[in-house]
Amino acid sequence: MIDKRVANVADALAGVKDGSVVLLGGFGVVGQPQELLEGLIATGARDLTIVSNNAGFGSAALPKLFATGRVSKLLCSFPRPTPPAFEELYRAGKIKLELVPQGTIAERIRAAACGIPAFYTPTSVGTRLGEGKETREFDGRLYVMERALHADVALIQAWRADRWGNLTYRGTGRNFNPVMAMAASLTVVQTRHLVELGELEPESIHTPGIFVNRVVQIDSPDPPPA
Amino acid sequence: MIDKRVANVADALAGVKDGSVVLLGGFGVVGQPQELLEGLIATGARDLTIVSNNAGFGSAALPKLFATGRVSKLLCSFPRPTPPAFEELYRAGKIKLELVPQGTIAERIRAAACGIPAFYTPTSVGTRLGEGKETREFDGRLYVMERALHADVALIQAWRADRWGNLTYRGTGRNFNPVMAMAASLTVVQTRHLVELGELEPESIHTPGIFVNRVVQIDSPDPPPA
Amino acid sequence: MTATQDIKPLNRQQMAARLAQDIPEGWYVNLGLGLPTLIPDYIPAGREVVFHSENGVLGMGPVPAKDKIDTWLVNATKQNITLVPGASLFHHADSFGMIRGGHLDLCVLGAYEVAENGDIANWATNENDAIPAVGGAMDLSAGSKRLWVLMEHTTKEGAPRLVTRCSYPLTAASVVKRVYTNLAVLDVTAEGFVVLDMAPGLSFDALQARTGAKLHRIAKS
Amino acid sequence: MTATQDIKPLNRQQMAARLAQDIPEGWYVNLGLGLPTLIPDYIPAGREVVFHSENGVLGMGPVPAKDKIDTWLVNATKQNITLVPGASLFHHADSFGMIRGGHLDLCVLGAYEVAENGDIANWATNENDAIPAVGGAMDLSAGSKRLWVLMEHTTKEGAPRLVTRCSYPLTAASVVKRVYTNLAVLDVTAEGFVVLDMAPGLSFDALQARTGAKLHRIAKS
Repeated sequence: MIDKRVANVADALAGVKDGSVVLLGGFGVVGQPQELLEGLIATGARDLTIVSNNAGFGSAALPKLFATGRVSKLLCSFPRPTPPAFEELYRAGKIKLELVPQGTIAERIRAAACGIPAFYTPTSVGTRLGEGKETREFDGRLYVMERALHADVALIQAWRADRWGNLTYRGTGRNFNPVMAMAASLTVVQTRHLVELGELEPESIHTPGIFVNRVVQIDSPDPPPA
Repeated sequence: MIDKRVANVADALAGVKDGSVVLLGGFGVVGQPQELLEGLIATGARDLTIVSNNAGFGSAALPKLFATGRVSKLLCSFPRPTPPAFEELYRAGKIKLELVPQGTIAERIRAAACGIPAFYTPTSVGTRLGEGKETREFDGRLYVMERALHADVALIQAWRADRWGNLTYRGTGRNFNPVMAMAASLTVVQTRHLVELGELEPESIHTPGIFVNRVVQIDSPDPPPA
Repeated sequence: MTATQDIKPLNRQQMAARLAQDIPEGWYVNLGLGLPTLIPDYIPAGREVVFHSENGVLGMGPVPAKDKIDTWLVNATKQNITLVPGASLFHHADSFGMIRGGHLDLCVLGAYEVAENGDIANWATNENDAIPAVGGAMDLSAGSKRLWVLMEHTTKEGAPRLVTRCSYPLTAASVVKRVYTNLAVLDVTAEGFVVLDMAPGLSFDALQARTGAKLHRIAKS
Repeated sequence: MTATQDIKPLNRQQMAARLAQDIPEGWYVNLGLGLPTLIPDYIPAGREVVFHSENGVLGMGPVPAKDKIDTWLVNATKQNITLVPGASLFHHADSFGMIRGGHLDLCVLGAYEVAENGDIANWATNENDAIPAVGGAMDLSAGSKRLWVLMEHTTKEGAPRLVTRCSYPLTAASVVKRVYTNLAVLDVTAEGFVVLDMAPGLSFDALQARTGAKLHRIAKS
């Protein structure tokens, strides 16, 4: 029997190694797996690269992870408001920041998931963030080449999941989660609800289980009002 | 009020021009919009390029379109079984065939929809279909560059639709339809069911209405057993 | 500038309302942070315009009542939103595919500066100690079918924001189609800024004096 | 070949069964046209293997009873199928993203020829008058985590299908990991074909005689 359910967060994150590239779902705190983040801290893994749209807006766990000093790099589109823990390390040169346009983050991750090693995009052409990138003209317009962004681990928050790892998301909690879930060697999901196999409509599954390795059910609170 | 519903197939296809590149949804006959195809024939538009996974397997309308002599090119992954109407024209050099791997068709269309002018793929490297294509090595593996495939018209079969053009598909009738719906200047949909705005679950809409221009309701029959 | 006392610059609400009146029914529109978020309040009742949020929403509705908040629904500024009937939800790669693929009829952004060639600078200043942030601004600028900018005509200190060349880092080059300010509405054309409309009491010369690039009068037809 | 009368080549069902026993629980598997479609019948009851169809299905089940057909559900050969509990449906770009991105644990294809360097030829012959068709074969060959081939060891005329270099047009280069034939199971390694298993009554030399490339014995451990 295929059963991707694990008993707790520690089991969900077993084996995460130093130096891992970690995709972190969520847009601000909505869809960001808080308990998995706490669990990542508990693993003690160091020298992490975190890929996350924000630097911890509305989240307690991500700033806490920065404060451990175990993140060596953040790949991010919008690190504001900036948690003091991140800002201090950044000023001290102890954490690197790779600023990437939001849509380019999403597409680079999707490319990795889909076996596309590189693609061209108009985003960032002629700007500071496009500097040093290979450019090429197609049909009279300039584009930059972007590379696929592969990862070791993806931390995902779902609304419903079954034992095969099929997932649905709630509201805008979807955001980066389905894209990131496809692109990591180890995809770990915290879900609010576990349902029986066959309960999710085949036509309405947002993430097919093929992409998912581990599922842990957690009664996490809803995001706070904002 | 936004209302993309049109009264009949003729209105749905009004303005289709000679020389159009037409994306045709469906995999075999499942999800292939038969009545829109008949309507395309009725427009009399000539010199068409048809992009379709198959050459008319299980379909009466597509072979009929070929028989009019108004298709100058078929871009296709699997033109078998081959309708006699196509084969005759092909043997006579009256229709061009661009054979493209199935996944490359899908990705080229998706690229066009998503503002990606070109991407790299491992598919077809070292084969006849990769001959003459630009190749490039990434991380020790060879890839070919593929270009976005833009279109003038997309012919789509949906299961349910609302007046904004939000769509869902039934079963494997989805196939190329959502991808093609995103990539054409004029996206025309035939739907089995029209529903009230708000009836489709926001979380379960397969094609957001932004991609759709016209919707016509047709009591088309289910695909035949196969 | 003797006539200054007679000029009636638009306030923030009036600026949003002025732009809103130019959005036709049926457009799909993304609104940037700040001023542009006021626009939906001024879309005439019954005119259907579909608002996009880059975190995966088409069909954003008004701010929810306090007791009706679904905290799983937020917009690009992470504020709680509602969905209108006909709304759809999708993931980030699909959402930015929509943006990059030119499917949005309009994107309205704020800016520090707009240049007469259509360059926009709205994501970074030249203060190098700030932690940089870009969000979706570059994707929206490079990808939308039309980019309109909604901003004050000058800085608080009176320096022009409409310029010949941007002094701040670019968000995208040659993309702005129109600018709505508290003083005027201007098209960005091959010749540069063309004045379409001016605030009450403002003369062309007075507008030119507040602008860092040459203004053109609209061709009479 | 004096021993020919004692050789018991596997029939089609036995070939499918032999391969099926090597698919462990939990694998995501795509099966090509022809012989590979027999495999699901030989997966032991209770062993969960998830079958993928490139037209957008994970979790294909057995052929439906005549009175239970949903004609909106077809597989890659356009035959009606069923869905098992846990199945999911998706569009073609997502489906081939799965394939190209290496998410399928296994793809089993038929072939005309497999070369000792892992090249596969299964989509076109050298007869130039045939209308060419490729379908998803090149995507599956280039993209799957593992590609196994299931085919007769020789042509009907007795010509070898396991060769030093393919004579037919390639589907993909250096991708085949293992070959299951009616005579043997062979790994494709850096040294070439390594024999893992042979049909009853077949000697290594007799197998070599039916093979167009040098065979290697499996290293004893």
